[in-house]
Amino acid sequence: MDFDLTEEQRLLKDSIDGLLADAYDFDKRKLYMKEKGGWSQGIWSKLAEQGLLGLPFSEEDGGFGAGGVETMIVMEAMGRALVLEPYLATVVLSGGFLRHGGSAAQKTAHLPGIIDGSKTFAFAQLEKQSRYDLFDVATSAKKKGDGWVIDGEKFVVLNGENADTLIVTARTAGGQRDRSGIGVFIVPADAKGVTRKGYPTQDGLHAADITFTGVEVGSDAAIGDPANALPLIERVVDEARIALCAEAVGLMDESLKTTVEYIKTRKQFGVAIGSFQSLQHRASDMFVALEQARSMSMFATMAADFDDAKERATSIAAAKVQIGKSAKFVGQQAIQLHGGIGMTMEAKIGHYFKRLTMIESTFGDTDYHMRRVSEAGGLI
Amino acid sequence: MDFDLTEEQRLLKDSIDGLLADAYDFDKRKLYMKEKGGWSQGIWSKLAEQGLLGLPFSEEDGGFGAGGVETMIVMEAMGRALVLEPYLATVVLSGGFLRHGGSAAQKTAHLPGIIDGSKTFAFAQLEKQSRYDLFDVATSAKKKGDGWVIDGEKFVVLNGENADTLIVTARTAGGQRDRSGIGVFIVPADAKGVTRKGYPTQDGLHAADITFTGVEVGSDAAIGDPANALPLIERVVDEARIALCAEAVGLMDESLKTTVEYIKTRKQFGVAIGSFQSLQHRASDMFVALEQARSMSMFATMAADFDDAKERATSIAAAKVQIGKSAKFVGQQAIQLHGGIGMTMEAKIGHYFKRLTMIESTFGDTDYHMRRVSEAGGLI
Amino acid sequence: MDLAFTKEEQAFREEVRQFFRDNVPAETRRKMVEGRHLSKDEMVTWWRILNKKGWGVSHWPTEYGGTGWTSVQHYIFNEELQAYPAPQPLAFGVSMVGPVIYTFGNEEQKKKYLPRIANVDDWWCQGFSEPGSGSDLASLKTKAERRGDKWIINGQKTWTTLAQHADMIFCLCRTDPSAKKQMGISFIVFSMKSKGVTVRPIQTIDGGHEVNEVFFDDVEVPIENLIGEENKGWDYAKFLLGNERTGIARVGVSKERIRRIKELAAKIEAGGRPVLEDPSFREKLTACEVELKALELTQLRVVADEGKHGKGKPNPASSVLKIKGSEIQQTTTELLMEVIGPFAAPYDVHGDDDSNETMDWTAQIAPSYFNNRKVSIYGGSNEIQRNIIAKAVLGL
Amino acid sequence: MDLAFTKEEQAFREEVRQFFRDNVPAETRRKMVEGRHLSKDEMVTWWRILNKKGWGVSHWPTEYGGTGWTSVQHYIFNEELQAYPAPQPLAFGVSMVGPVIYTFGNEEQKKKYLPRIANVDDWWCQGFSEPGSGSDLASLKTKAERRGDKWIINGQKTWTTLAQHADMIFCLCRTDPSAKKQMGISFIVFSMKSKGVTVRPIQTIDGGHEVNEVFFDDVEVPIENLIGEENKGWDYAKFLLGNERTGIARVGVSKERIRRIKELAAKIEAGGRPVLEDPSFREKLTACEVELKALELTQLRVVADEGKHGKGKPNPASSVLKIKGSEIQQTTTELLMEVIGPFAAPYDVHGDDDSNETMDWTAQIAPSYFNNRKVSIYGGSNEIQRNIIAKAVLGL
Repeated sequence: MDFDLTEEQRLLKDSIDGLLADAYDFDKRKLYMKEKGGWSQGIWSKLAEQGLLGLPFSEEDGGFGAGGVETMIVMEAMGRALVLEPYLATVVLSGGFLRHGGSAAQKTAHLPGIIDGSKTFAFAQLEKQSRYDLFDVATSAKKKGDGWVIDGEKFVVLNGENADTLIVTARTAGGQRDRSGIGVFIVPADAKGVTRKGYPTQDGLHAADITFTGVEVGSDAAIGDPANALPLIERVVDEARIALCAEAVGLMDESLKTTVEYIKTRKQFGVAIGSFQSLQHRASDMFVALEQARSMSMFATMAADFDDAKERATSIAAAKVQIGKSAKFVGQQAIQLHGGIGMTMEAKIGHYFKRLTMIESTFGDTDYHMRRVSEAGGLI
Repeated sequence: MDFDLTEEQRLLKDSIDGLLADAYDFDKRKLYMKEKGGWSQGIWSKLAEQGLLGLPFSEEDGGFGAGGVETMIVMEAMGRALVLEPYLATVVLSGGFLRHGGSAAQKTAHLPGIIDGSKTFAFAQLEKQSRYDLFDVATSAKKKGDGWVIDGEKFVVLNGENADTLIVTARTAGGQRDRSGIGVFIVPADAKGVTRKGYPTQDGLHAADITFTGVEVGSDAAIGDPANALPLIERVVDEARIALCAEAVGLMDESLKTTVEYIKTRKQFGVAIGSFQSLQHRASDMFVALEQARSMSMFATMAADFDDAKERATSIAAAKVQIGKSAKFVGQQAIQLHGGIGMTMEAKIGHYFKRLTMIESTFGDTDYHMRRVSEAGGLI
Repeated sequence: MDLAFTKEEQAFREEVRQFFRDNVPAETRRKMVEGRHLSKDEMVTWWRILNKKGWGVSHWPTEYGGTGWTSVQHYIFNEELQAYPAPQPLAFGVSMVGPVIYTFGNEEQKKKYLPRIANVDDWWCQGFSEPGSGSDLASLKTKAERRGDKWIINGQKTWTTLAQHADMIFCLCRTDPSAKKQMGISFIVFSMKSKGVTVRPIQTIDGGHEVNEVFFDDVEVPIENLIGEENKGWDYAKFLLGNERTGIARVGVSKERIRRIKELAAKIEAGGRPVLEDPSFREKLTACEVELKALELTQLRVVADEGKHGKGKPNPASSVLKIKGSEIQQTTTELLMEVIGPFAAPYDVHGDDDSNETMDWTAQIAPSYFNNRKVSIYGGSNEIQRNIIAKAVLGL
Repeated sequence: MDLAFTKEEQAFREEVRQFFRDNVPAETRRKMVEGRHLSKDEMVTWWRILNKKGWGVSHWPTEYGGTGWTSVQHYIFNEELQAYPAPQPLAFGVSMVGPVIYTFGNEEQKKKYLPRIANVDDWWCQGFSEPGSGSDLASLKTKAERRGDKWIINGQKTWTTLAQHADMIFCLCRTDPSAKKQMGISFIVFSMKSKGVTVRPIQTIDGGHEVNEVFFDDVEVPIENLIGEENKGWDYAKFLLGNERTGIARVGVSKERIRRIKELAAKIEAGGRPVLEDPSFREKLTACEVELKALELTQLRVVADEGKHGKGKPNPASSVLKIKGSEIQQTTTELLMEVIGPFAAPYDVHGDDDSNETMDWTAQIAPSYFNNRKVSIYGGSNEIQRNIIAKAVLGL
């Protein structure tokens, strides 16, 4: 057991921190939001240049073969800088499907575009009725000749507006809430029958509702077993949850720093409000919540490698619970301690709060994961 | 709507407050605990003299025909003074059964002894498996000739060790968790087949586990309908819950006062610890919890007269929820703000904490009543 | 002690409720239910209906158009109004500057302003907070200098609610710079159309525009626009802030929102059953309902007690109203967030169009959650409220 | 960064666990499981078994009998010990006075005391707190006056844990009354059998007797019983208190208690099903397990980091251990209270008899809940911990 970063990890951290320190202050971020799709192609290219988009892919696939700790480092840094670019959607989620389930041909076709930053992806999973259950899939993929015809609606697809390629879950057999009979398909975003309605999300990212009407794809579109891809979906989504935990830690870390700075300088009644014990104790409680979240982010990263699938899933669910609780407390108190200024769009802190809020309800909220941990018999 | 006390209620309050101020300081209470059964016959007689034991009974039964507000006033005062005497068991519970369900003959036989203080009663209801469900009754009452034979075990019967007479719930028909087939019986504590094992409870009161082995009682022992007494039991226990709410308000009120006094005088680092803002805010939160509890104690008192039985039950359950939550917070924080001294038997505050703790699990804890309110569809 | 509403009080509740049913424009109600912003016109239209009925300035003395209701009647009226829901009378006019004018203003001012306030002929806004003043209001810097028969006003106000609609402002200005903090402040009213007044919107984190910065650059104001005595403005401000005591709990608002939560949670499914049947969601909702019921009773206690403690010595329980009231409001918005789950994310997809489908107004849920963070900050933050309880109630 | 235990660490855990299985007396374990008090004999017997194995003073330098384990090994050992459960080595001797003596004592003192501490030939207690000193320890008043070759000690200590068993005490005494607060305090050890030492039990609200008042009335102590330098006692006290950093989280204790909760909640029924299947109980339990898992990781981070920050600059996360550790301990006792419900009420019905039925030890549940209120008070109250975080970590 060793919590220190290796030399390489330290270099990676310096690299991403340095890049964001230069290129991603709050004012620049406002400009990036106004670019097409709500994020900056320039930043995306820089991430590619520094190899960050190829991080988790194997060397033979053109990547760096990095592991969970490296993703944690990157996501935490991105949280700290409130990064808009679609790293989660493209590298973690869609890249994850290709890494864990993709055929050699699929990898060859798609990974280079991800790694060199020329293509972005989106993962179309959420349906109107599915909420947090990954196995609840009404969108259908019906066999037609060698290929498939996809019909259905997907909602709140992160980066869905902008993506070149979509990774879509669809049912090939069984009833809407059956665990088997689910497939994962690669669909070009410009395929016939794909309609996208894009919009900004509450946290300033962009998403889309996407309709698939008789969308035809070839036999090579299915990633993994089209009759039984749920284990693959669960694995990849678990990795996304781990990445979100790390992002949230970055967000909370920066929220606390910003808040402490603010109450040190903001004066009321002739003194800095940070001299009031009740605010000091609140900030201390935020620190406690942050450190507990940081621990669980590390735990989740560690858990990705657990052999026992149930233990792995339960551990990651537990991390999402802790992150959800800590994020809510830290986010809300950061606003409270800022007072009125925290309520304005002009102040940075509100944007952290909003992103933290959205993370809580992405891929399962606190209650949902609490129930999963309970039903698995707990952690002890 | 009028929250002011009437002239008579004001006099009642002065009377009970005066009696307890004279006779019930913390040191005297220690002496009363050492008397037979753990409470003072002298105090009990004084309560009788001032008419407090006859308060809720009708004038024709020798009482004063007072209502819920009067019981609230008395119970709150008793909470404030941490009274040990069996008012709840004798007047509220057993007296309640006689008032609401007793025949003229039963009233004539038993009420005078309650009102003049010569007899005390106990309500034997809890069973090993029943927990908080009043309808879960395994103790049986089987018909024998005109009368009944009672067999079973009852636990944690308040004042059970000392009572002259027991009011016992027993099943006359149906399965253990059926809502019908439950009767209520008057059983002399010295009846053949009654075995009592008395003990002190965590809060310094006394209770008993009582075994009934072939206990024979006459046909006149049943209060109300022996085949369907659950509505009566629910009504009386609801009145006991209301009384417990008022007692808890008295306990919390005194706990907060004692704590505020303490932190005003206790010095650390050269100043009164009550000058630290974090302790001030904690005390403020205790005040908020107390006032919310006080409101719900009044609401429960009001609810006893609601026409709609379901609304009545739900309202009283809601009050018990609020009281349970407030009691836990106020009790725990009172100890915390006292620091080490609060952990000792010598300080008054710990005894308030313990009584508050026991009230929470009497006739249904917070979770139990929360579920009842939920299942009834809530309050709004 | 009689803890039930009297027959008369119940009849009054029915009367009020019926009036709302008959008179609140359906569109106004729908927007309120869905948490949308109302247009200025929609608000003013409704307030004039209310004023025509004689209920526009219900708590004013009868000589100025008030109703002479008991405090319990006021309570019932407000609760029903919030719960229907319909917009409450514009506080800046009706609850704030109105009472200051009829209490401290001269006859001319009363005649000039009060009827226009009642009928919302003028939309008023409040010029108290300044950048840097926050909870320490008395540190304000905006100054009014006397020049001939004019005040010349310079400075900046902030958090000025709905100033974008306002015709008039009541303003705390420093008129004696040499006096100590609370001294030397005057209460001056003037037109927002005056030359030198600039309103700059503040966009809040929910994306809404409720508050503004207001700049005064050599604004000329007639000398007679001073209310009461010069340099006594701080007393009037305290009087004004003290009037707002029980409304702050917003029990009716929370009740209405809980009804909305239940409606929505019965429709939306999670794990194959309605969210409303999820035990842990249900428990949180119930816990909130219990706290709200307790708060309602606490509020009734304060209402019933009003006047008995005398001015400046309110019922100790009144300090509870702001803290619990804001916490409960925030909890209800959190519960709505939980109900809607991943569909909280889309920002303003459908704008203010008129479609009636469920998903159409759910885009308001997250903004409402964000927006409601303010309720534990403004009007004396909850930290300040705890200071007040500690000092004024507990004597710490 | 490698977040898994190494093979060696896992093997070590197995070795430790097996040793406990083979060597902890069954009766001792049972009493621990049931939350009962152990007799002095039971504790000492176990500690001598531990010492014979060479694990009695595991964290001491090897020259004085320590094991030379890594910090992760220490962590594993402590966790397994708490979770088995078996009594931890007597902190007053092994973790407190021992390190002070081998760090600041002279050779003679080391030879005289250390082996006896390791084997618990002497039971030590701590003479720090005084009535009135509380969190402000440096305000202590007990004084030691030099008279010839003796110290004459007068004063009073309080909250002295298990002083009723103690053979020796280490005591902070004021030796220079003219010096400022923290100055002029010395660290003196002496026999509790000395003339003039009186121990008065303090009964705590759970009915137990763990702590005492200790009075010193002209107690004569040999001059050589001063440890280190005269008037430097405050430094040694700070050193001593700083040693106790990670143990305070008591992760193993909480784990063991959660296992007990699950066992009991699977047996006891509420509403016709085991309490363990009640969704709202279950959720509270799960929430507690998640916090505990996070705390365990936080503790591991601190452990892995030990020494890297250098003395006096601990890992910032270490301040979390006391706050969360005590909160979780308290939560577990609350959950036990909920499981047992109305059967928490009987006080000590069966005393310490040996019956094995469920209801027999449930009388310990409420006392344990009451007793555990202390964990957020002692060892620097959680309020003090928050001050520390605010100042030392956040720079406020």
